[in-house]
Amino acid sequence: MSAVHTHEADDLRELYRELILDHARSPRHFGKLDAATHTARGINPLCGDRLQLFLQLDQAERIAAASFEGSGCAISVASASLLTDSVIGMSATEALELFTAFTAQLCDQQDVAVVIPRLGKLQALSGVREFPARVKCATLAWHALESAISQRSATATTE
Amino acid sequence: MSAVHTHEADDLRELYRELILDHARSPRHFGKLDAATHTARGINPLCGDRLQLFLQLDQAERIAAASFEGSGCAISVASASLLTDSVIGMSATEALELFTAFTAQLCDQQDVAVVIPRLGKLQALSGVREFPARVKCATLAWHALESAISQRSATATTE
Amino acid sequence: MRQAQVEQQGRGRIEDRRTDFPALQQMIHGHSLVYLDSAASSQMPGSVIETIARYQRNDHANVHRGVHTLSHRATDAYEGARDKVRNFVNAASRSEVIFTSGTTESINLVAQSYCRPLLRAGDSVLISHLEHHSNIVPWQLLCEQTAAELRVVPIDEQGQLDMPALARMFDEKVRMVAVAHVSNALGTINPVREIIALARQRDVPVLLDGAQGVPHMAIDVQELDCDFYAFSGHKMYAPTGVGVLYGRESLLDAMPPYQGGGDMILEVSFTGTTYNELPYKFEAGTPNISGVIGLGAAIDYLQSIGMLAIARHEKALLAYLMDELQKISGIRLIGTAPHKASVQSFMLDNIHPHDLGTILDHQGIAIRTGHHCAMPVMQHFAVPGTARASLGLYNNRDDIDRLVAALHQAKQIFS
Amino acid sequence: MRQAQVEQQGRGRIEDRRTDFPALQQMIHGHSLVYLDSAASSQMPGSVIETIARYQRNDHANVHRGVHTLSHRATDAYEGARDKVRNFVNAASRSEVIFTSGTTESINLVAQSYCRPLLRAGDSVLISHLEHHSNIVPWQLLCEQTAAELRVVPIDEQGQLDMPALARMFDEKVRMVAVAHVSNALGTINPVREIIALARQRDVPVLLDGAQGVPHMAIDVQELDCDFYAFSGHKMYAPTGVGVLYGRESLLDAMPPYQGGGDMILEVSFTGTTYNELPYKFEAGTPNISGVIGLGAAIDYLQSIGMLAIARHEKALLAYLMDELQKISGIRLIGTAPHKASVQSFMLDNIHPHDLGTILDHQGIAIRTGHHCAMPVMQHFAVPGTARASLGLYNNRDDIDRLVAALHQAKQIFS
Ligand SMILES: Cc1ncc(COP(=O)(O)O)c(C=O)c1O
Ligand SMILES: Cc1ncc(COP(=O)(O)O)c(C=O)c1O
Repeated sequence: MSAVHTHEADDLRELYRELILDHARSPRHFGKLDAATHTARGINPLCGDRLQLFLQLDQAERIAAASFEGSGCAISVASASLLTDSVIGMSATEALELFTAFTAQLCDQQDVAVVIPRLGKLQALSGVREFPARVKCATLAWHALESAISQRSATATTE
Repeated sequence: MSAVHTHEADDLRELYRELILDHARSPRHFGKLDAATHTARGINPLCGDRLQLFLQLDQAERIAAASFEGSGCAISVASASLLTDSVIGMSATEALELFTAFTAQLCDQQDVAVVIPRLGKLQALSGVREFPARVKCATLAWHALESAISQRSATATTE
Repeated sequence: MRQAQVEQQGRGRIEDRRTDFPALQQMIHGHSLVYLDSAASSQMPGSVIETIARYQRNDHANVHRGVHTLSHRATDAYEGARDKVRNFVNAASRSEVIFTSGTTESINLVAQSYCRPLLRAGDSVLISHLEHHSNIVPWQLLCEQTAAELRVVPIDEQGQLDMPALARMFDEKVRMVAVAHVSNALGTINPVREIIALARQRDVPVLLDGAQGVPHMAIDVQELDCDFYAFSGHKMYAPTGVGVLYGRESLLDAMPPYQGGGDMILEVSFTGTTYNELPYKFEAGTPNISGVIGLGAAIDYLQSIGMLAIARHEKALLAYLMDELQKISGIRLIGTAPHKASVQSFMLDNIHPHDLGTILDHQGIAIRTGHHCAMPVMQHFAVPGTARASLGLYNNRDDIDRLVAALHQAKQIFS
Repeated sequence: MRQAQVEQQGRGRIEDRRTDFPALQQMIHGHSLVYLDSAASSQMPGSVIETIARYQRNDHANVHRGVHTLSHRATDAYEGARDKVRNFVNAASRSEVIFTSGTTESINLVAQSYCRPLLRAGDSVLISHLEHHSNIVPWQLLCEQTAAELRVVPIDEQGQLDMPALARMFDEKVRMVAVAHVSNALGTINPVREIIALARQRDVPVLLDGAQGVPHMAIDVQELDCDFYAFSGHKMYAPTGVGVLYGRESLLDAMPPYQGGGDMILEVSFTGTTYNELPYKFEAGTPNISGVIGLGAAIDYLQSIGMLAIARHEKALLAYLMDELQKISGIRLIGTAPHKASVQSFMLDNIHPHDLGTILDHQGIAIRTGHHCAMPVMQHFAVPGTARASLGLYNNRDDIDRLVAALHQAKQIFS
């Protein structure tokens, strides 16, 4: 019984790692990006999380700048913050690859994760895997990223 | 087991007594009554039984003539036939009393049945009590009778 | 290959499957129950009943709405059932699988959300004479609301659609076609591929009322190429109160919502509300969660036997039923199309179907009597109603022998 | 006298009733489950689950349609449940009790069948700012369809209706009033008698969204004098997918049907269809039979305890909950009207409700987080969502102590 408790508490600490809490409290690249060339909204209709992601792609389709606005839980805000941190400097294609790798990791499709290079500090979000109800929070900004780049839809949802 | 069978078969014979089958095969007072002063339809929407009851009331509110038209199962046709046979010559009030006594008998409200004089050959329909799914058939014409006399509604249903 | 294996297993075991159904193990009026009313509602296997009870005992919560464990389990089970339905009818996407309360609601949804905004006075909707009331009345209501015309394709003496008449009636006024895949009163399997091909030429969508199709044959909505396919859980060994509307994504996408409420919105405010994406746009309010989960369990059950095995079993049994009935003097079969599913309506002498029903019930035999929610069919055959025996996967020859014996008894009583 | 006895029994036993609920006997993440999400969906007592399973094992068949024994048993059980509902809300007649798939469908039915034929451009419908989406979106859809105006009565900082504003907004353009009896997000019990009295003066019908009313207090629709009362089974210890629309007979009688299909007709022909009488006119298609029977069993269960006993129990518990929450530093209660049912929304520090939900779930505590299908309420309080603890008859002080302890833990994690 106490083993269970400890294990469970560990899960929670895995989810709310210091890095996550830090990004949730002080999100990086927060705010509107006036020079944005691509943007998309992300809405999780079931919990009310909503954010808008801004990207500035240069002529070489490289992400020169990225930012986001909105409100959400610690996981979705930290994930958006880490996202912007990670994709700045990447090509659009690389960012889409990262999207694939990241979402695959959270959905436990290990085979994909193996193919893709390390996720760096995005690994901090891997604790979400133990919380399937929260995977949508962690991927919300990422779906917006994918929408923004492919300009498929103005609003991504994670239902 | 065979006791059960016999008992069950008895029920069926109680339901389809010779008198019932006779009235079902050769319904009395079948056809339209041109001189009708009161009429009402009866529909059992769930089995498709439908009939129209015609009454001719004289100045003294006495039922001078009665007839019916329509199609239905043996029980509903026999019941309509017996109804017309029974109510001719009655006052409207007496006919409504008979309606109450008859429907009460089939719904097993014995206290009412006791108060009311004998039902005569209408007793032949008492076997229906063992067949709750068929009570509606036996009472269809009677509800039409009640509608016709009270002229509440042009169509009675037994759902 | 996998299909063949499943079939193989199915063949070996289908006769024994009746023991899976608790309701069939009981005595009625001292006789073991012979259930020949599956076209009205089939019985549920124990696995469906137990899946529902287990959900209710352990995992129940509202779906789509909570982060807590039970809510997550309920949502997973509910959405898992959607995947099963998608696979079962081979929809292209799970967005095309909308859970409703049944075929009736599915059809009303299409009439109101797809057709009502579209129809102009003078337009018309094409249905047929053999439809269930659920595929008639929604269109009558719609035509009243829009001053459109309801065109009814006639049927012949065997209970088949008059296809030349259908082709003639199919002019440029027709904006919607809605026909039964299989008639519940007659068993007729309609030539839906032909109808859909005609409609494609004119770019008119086709709704198939599949309530009696799904239980009896493998359905592939992409291969059928229909636009809407409506069916009910309770005809396919699942509970009542749950059904499905399959719809082509491009059509569903363009349709306004049917009902407003929770779950079908993205954002609500008094200045403007944004609807949710498919399939949620059409699932307003808390759905019938245990019903949907039960439907998923019924699909698992059906797939463990194989729809082809079921179809083969029922086809053989229908042939036996028709043969045996025809040996009875005074029988009149109603619905004698060459292509039929396992439903047989009939009249015996001039015994009213209702009386037949009572006499058979007294022998423990459950058939359906009446108009079968298809009054126009009754009018066509000039009968007040029929007796109808309908078969499910659990029926066998013994059931039919019992039916025939009881019909002979009825003849005696009424002789 | 009888009422008093029932109450007496109820008082003695209500604390022990949690053992009646199988779902509450389980461990979640190593902790015994504390279920504080009954406003989303309550758990079912074993008697409801077993009644449903027993029906499915022994008595299942389609209702209203057959002479055979199972069909008769199913119909009796189904119609018996209608009598129980009639009695439970004290409707004048069983014709006034319409089974629907839930509150959402009940409200959509009234919007489409009662209002849509009646509303003219410029007319208006009055709702309030604290409504559930199910009592907003159907009216938004209706207003779009008819070019009518939706008027929204504001709420104050405690989450109460602004009654003077309501009176001002209630002019001769208003053709319909639809308000929650009890708010699901805030717990506010609205002054519905006052609203109904106002509406009577103007001869405008009032619909009460009773989804959160019925589980928490004795409802008497005649005494309330409302015209429509909508509620759901799954908030009152019955399954999802079943609900009720109570309607005043004179109004229901005059309304056209909502959906077309089986059971709601008297006669169908292509020259003209006659609708069935009440309540069947509004029950198209095969209904959720086991859901309705489960609802009947839930009513039996509630009546065995007594609604007054339940209300008393929950009231005491709500007071304790509010007291204990307010002792936590950084807590903000949302919904502080003096008249409240047992629902409490709150925020803690600047922890997002969703994170709270996860942390609590990890302690086996199920609360609801998010917008509770009441986004305008969230906008009013300028929060993205709230955490909400809602109480059922099975909750006790221990549950609340567990909640409070877990909230302290959440504060630590986020400190
Ligand atoms: C106040 C209120 N109204 C309406 C509803 C909708 O009920 P349902 O989802 O059962 O249709 C709910 C619950 O979700 C509610 O709490
Ligand atoms: C062909 C057909 N269509 C529609 C329906 C209506 O289905 P439900 O009553 O489940 O809505 C039925 C069955 O009753 C049917 O057999």
